[in-house]
Amino acid sequence: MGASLTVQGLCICAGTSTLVDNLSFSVQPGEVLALIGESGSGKTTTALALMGHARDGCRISGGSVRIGDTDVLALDARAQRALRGRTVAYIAQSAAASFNPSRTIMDQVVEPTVIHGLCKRAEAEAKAVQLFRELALPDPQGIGARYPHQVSGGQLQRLMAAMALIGDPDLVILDEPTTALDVTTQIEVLRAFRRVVRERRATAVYVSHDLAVVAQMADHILVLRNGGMRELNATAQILAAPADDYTKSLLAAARPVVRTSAKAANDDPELLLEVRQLSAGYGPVDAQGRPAKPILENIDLKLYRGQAIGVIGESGSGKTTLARAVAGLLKPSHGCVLFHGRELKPTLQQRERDELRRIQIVFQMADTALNPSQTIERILARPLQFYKGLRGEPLRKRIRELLDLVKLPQTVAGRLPGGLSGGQKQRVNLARALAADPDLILCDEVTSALDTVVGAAVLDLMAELRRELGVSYLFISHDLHTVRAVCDEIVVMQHGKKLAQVARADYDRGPHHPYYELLARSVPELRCGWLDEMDRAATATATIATP
Amino acid sequence: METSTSSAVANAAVPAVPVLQERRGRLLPWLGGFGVSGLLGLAVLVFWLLAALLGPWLLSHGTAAMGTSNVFEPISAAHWLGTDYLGRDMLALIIEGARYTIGVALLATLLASGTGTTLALLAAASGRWTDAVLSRGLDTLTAIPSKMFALIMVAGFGSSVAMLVVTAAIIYVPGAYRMARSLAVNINALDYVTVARTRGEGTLYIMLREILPNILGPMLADLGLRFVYVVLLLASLSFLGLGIQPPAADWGSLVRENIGALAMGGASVIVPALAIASLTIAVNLVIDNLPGRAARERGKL
Amino acid sequence: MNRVILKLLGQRIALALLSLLAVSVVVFSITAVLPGDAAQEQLGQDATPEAVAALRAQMGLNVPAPERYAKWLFGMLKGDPGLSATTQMPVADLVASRLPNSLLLAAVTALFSVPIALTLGIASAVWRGSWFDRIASTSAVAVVSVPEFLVATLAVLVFAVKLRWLPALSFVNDIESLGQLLRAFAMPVLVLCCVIVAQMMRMTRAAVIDQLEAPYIEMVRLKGASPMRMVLAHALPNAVGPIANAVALSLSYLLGGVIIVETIFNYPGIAKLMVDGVSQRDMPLVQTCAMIFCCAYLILVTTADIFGILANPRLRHR
Amino acid sequence: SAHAQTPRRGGRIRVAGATAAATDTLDPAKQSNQTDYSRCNMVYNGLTSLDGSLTPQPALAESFTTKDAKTWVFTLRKGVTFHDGKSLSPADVVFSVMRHKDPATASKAKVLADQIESAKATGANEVTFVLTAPNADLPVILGTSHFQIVKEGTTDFNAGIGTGPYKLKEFKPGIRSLVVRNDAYWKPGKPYLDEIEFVGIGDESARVNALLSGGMDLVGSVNPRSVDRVKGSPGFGIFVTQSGQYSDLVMRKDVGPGANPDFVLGMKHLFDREQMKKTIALDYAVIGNDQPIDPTNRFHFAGLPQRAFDLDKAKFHLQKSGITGKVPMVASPAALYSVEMSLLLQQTAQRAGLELDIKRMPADGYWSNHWLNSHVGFGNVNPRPSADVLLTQFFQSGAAWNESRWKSEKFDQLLLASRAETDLAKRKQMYADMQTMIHQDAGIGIPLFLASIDGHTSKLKGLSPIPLGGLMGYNFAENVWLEA
Ligand SMILES: Nc1ncnc2c1ncn2[C@@H]1O[C@H](COP(=O)(O)OP(=O)(O)OP(=O)(O)O)[C@@H](O)[C@H]1O
Ligand SMILES: Nc1ncnc2c1ncn2[C@@H]1O[C@H](COP(=O)(O)OP(=O)(O)OP(=O)(O)O)[C@@H](O)[C@H]1O
Ligand SMILES: [Mg+2]
Ligand SMILES: [Mg+2]
Ligand code: NI
Repeated sequence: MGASLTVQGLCICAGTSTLVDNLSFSVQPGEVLALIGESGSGKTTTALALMGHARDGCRISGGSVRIGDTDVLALDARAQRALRGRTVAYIAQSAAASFNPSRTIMDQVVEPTVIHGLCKRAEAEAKAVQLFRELALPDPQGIGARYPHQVSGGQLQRLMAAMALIGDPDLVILDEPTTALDVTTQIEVLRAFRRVVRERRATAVYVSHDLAVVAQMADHILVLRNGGMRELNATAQILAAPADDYTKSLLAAARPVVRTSAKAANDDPELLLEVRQLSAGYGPVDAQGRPAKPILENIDLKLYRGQAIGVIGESGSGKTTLARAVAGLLKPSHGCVLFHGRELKPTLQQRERDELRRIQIVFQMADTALNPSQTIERILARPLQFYKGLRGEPLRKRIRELLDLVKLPQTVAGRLPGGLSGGQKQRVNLARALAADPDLILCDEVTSALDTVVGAAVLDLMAELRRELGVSYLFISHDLHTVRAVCDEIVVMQHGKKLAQVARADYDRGPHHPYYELLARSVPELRCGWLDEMDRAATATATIATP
Repeated sequence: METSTSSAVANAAVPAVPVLQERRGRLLPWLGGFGVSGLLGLAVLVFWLLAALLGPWLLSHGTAAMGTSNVFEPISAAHWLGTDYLGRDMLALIIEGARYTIGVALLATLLASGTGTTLALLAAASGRWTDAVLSRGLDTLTAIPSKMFALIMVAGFGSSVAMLVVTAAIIYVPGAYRMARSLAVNINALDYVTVARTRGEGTLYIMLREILPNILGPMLADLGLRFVYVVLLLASLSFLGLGIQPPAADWGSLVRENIGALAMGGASVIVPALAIASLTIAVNLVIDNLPGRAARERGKL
Repeated sequence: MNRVILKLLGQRIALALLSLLAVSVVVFSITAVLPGDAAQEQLGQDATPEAVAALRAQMGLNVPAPERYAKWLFGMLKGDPGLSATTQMPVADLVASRLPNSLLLAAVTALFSVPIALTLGIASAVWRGSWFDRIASTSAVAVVSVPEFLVATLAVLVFAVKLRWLPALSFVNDIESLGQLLRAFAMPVLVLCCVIVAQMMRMTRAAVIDQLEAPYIEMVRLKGASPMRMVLAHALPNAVGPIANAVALSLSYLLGGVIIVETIFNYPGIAKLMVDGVSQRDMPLVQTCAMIFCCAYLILVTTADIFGILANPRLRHR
Repeated sequence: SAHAQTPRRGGRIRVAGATAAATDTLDPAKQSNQTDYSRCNMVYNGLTSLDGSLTPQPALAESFTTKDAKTWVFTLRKGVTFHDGKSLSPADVVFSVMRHKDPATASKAKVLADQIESAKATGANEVTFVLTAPNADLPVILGTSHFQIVKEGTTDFNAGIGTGPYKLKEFKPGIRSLVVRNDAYWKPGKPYLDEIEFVGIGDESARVNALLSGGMDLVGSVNPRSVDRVKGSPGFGIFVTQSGQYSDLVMRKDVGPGANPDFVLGMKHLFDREQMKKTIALDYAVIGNDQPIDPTNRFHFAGLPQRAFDLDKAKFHLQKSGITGKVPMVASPAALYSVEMSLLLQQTAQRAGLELDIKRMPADGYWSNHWLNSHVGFGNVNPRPSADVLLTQFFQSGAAWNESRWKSEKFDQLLLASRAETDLAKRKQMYADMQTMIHQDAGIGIPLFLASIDGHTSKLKGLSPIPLGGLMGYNFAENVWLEA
């Protein structure tokens, strides 16, 4: 049974700056509170503080956190350890990173019971298997013996939930548990979480930047911005009648506006990129030229100047691989890529500098794509110097323009990537691609870490560039919403094959490939009760199908 | 209107991150970054550097004349640090040795780490064949005993300080290479290096601008320990007749020559040993506390 | 054993053979280039041209160098390293009388130094930035920076000459009981530990710290685990790869690099044999010793890699 | 004082020599250092042995006679047996001596053996040697280690079968040798000890520490700097042997600055011998006079005026020589104290306006690469059994080791004549003349004759110097005993 949570005047600092400022709220037992806000607003920081934990470099400087009758912040280290994993459990933002890669899943799932001496190992394992079942994990008996890299991201999220729930905690904290997942997996995980939270009647704090998801899960929503509270209210109330301006803008941006390309309507568009019968894969190549691990198979694609093509598909379907093959990072085993009607050489080394300039790629992982020891200014300056030979004042001017374009403050120029939030890093990545004045940008999940407001701004920027400069995009995403909003055509991929290609005109006209339909159905809608409807529909289909 | 809101949002998005200042070009704040132990190390290091640079000029004795005093004399007013096994003034020898120890060891260490790192970067950045050839080649070098190597250097090129530096450097290249390679290979697999590649950057740029800055921290730490080893190697090489020619001697050789005084607790063996220890500890303290290094490591988090 | 490891082993063995060949060629060329040959070195001051010529003939040095190398190589392929040029004794016998000693010393040293280094390294990683960490790190540097021969001589002066607790020399011939073994080995092991502990400790510390910064450690902490559990059960298994490599590198020093310890404690090990071989320009002996060091090095490094693979399920289950 | 006591039988000692290498040998022809000599002396005997004044005494030969110094008759001792029980026969002697002449033996004594034209068994216990030219010193030569007697036909010497005072129990080259008392030894009452363990310890301070920690009873080659420590430790003593060993400055007369006689003279005046004796050898040496016959030798010419340290003369000669610039001077740890001597020389030379550039070379390869090749450099000469051997090997015009390439016909004639001269007074005069010639003309500067220093426990008795080298001229084994 859940415990009540009361937070009063919580302040968290890092050095001289305040990350969370005087935050107060409370949650009734058995209720779910959502913490929403843009990336970097202090959601994770707050969530961690609820367990009395502050990351390296941060410090809880004031306030109190009470779980039931316990004042968490007043406890000594030992008592806090006794609390964690037992009274409060945490489901981390990235499950993949939060599992120890070298120990089996079962070891890690039952660890809270071992640490707190709750029950015998055998009992704990039985309980874990039971939880696996409840969370709809495949092979509940055997999955515990696997290692983290042997299960998918969505499964890891659920396993993490099992790990959190095994100690029967009074308070569960879920930190963006579905951002890394594609929609079809996301919906399953959401279902599992909700069922478990409801059945166990645990108190929960759900952290997210996705309003639509939150709408399905929470009883109350707390809107955070810059570490301060903007609004706290019942979910239905906030969705229907937000009081705060910021909440309003969040809601407004949550419904993507359609951004068409001016040139798409042209009668005679120039063919920019053509992918013909492309196959590619990883690993050593055998005698027939087939790689040991083939991924892409016979992909055909045409992209006209000024057009944006969306590529969607589940995780691991080969979206990134496609982009890599086009960019010349991966040598195709078969087929070819034509650019401006000329065949592109298969590898980077063989391509000319100007060809390289014209095709830019924005990587999926924003953090790893920025050199941690170069300032943002240097990162942006390099392509300008390299391709255009800019220096001095024109260079600085152009950097300022680029930062403006991606809506970043000038002050970030002097910082290292380590000092930026995930969303900011993603925009720096985009700015770097823009610096080259490319004809084509391969965008790999450029908005996935962004909240709706900033995400919308980035999408606007891309649309503007497309209109004015005729830049084309290959827009990779797992978010059908976004893709539909910005793309002229959508390519659906599964298992490395192109399943379908849908033009904008046909978005709302069916029938489509069943997989496309499934994706479309799985995107959460911004209203309460959507998930319940989906559940009901699923049960209905199941009952119909069974007899 | 829409644009201005988002810009404001973005502006405010990261108020909390401490702004990393550009180097301000002023010495004092930079020194402040060292912390107490770093400053202590820096002080010792500066002391020895000054001793090396100005010592011989300050010293009234000039070169330590032998034969004027008894051997292994204890510390006295005439000989502040006693005398060595030939009755030479230890203070003068230590100060003169500072030039060789600091100069040669530092140079050799830098050369070894520099070469090792460069080769490692080359191996990491240019891929399979270069990597395999370099790695196996340097493995082979490790299997050749250093004494043999030193002997052939003396035989082939005569003995001079330059030769000494080169020999010591070559002996320590494989170690530095191994260390740097394992780091560089990891960095090379990261996306930002790929980004540079897709931009069409050359191998040199990737080595120096993309990979190097990110392995610098661990390589500096490695350099500290390597410096210790080079100082000790000098002593054993001088025994082989390589390098620094008498009457000059580096500290390691001073310890070796005067080891006979150890039983009587003679200053002539303890002082150079202490000198080595203080120098190497100082170097390591300075490296460990380099300003910005801790911050950079946190930034990685 | 699984496929990954077998494949790695196969590759390594092939590469090792190549490396050995390369080493033997290089070592041979070096011995050939070094001024003076075995005959001259043995005669030393007594080297008159005719004496040298006679001795050369006796040592078989009048055969052209490449031919000698080929002969040695063929012998080696059949497992016979040939006769020592200077003593005309079978190299195999010379090596066999010393290699076990070297291995014993290395093993005993490893037995003490590795646990000490790992414990210190892990402890200073756990309490990183604390006084313990600083003192441990600084004294590690201090200890390595004292020349080996000074530590050894000091130890002898204190424990053998002053206190008379331990023998000044390590006579392996007289060892009959474990107690005697420990007494004889105490000082050499102490000195060698001083030399190799620091590096292992530093690398262990770095590797563990690297893991302690990983997000999964934060998760473990949030499960309520104690710092001890965090390090031992979670960080350590992931740091095994780099630690094993550091240990392997340090241990590889224990065979070829212990010349000073062997000299001061008069310990009949293989390092001294090799150095004598170099001084005497005894090609077959030097070659064979170089092969042994090279093998030991390769075995250690490969073992470290295998440890790394075993500890990493991602590699283990490929 | 040791002589006053009666030797005691029994006991075991541990002895450390100064070198240990896999090249350790038991082949008399191949002995090359202190440990080899000492080890061979434990298991082998020569026909003669050299006493404290290097006078040959009968050993395996009961007596030896000659009329013309060209034909020598040696009568062998009766009843001597080898360790394996075989008795000593003239054939063994002939084999042991003549094998040195065979190039295949690669003997270090080949040059000395080459003067023996033939050796024949001329009776049941008699061997007759015929020399190529008269040599009054043959019994001395046959008393040196290389001419020790082995069994006829021996090819593998590792068994160490000789007639010596101890039998070999274990021989591990470079590690240790173990010998036990030969109960059938021909010298009555000898040897005294039951067992000797003999090892080599290369490092001097390790050697001394091994002694002081009680691990060793006798150690060779103690550095003068350690003497005070040994003396200061109760229960230990040192044993000094002044001998003819010297390290010399070699200035080649055929090339380089040494070709100028003024340079050579100048350099000889630059030696501050007193200083060297005091700081380098810590007084464990006697001052040399640029000639190789040391005061322990009966032919030493004391009347030769001592050349003194004289800066003015040195300056005068050096200026006259016109040699300027840096003069390279090669030294090495291989030649005892040569680095230290060159350091002192460098200092005094500076005062005389000459820059000496010391090139310290590795001990490895020094003798084959630098010695005899460098224009100005150092050599080292171990004690020789006789003045004749020394002069023949190092100063005769055609000698292979004529270090300075000094050539003098008059000297060569004198040397030949002195060898055949049996009248001691006449011979002495000849040696004096030769010493004077070397002192004045040869390119050799000999500042000091060095002493060998050994350390031992006070319990070890019976040590008395034999100026062939330390450890009783390497022959301590049969002479020492342990006090109860
Ligand atoms: N260790 C740290 N030291 C200093 N500042 C930090 C540290 N960790 C995070 N921050 C800063 O604190 C702020 C809040 O971070 P937090 O992780 O709580 O954001 P979030 O709301 O969870 O964002 P996201 O949606 O991207 O996960 C950010 O501006 C971030 O840059
Ligand atoms: N370097 C590589 N070596 C081997 N296999 C790889 C490599 N990179 C990716 N893969 C595999 O190729 C497949 C396709 O990967 P890709 O990155 O293209 O997926 P994606 O569609 O971009 O997925 P996501 O939505 O998770 O980013 C996956 O099964 C992945 O495991
Ligand atoms: Mg977060
Ligand atoms: Mg992807
Ligand atoms: Ni959405």
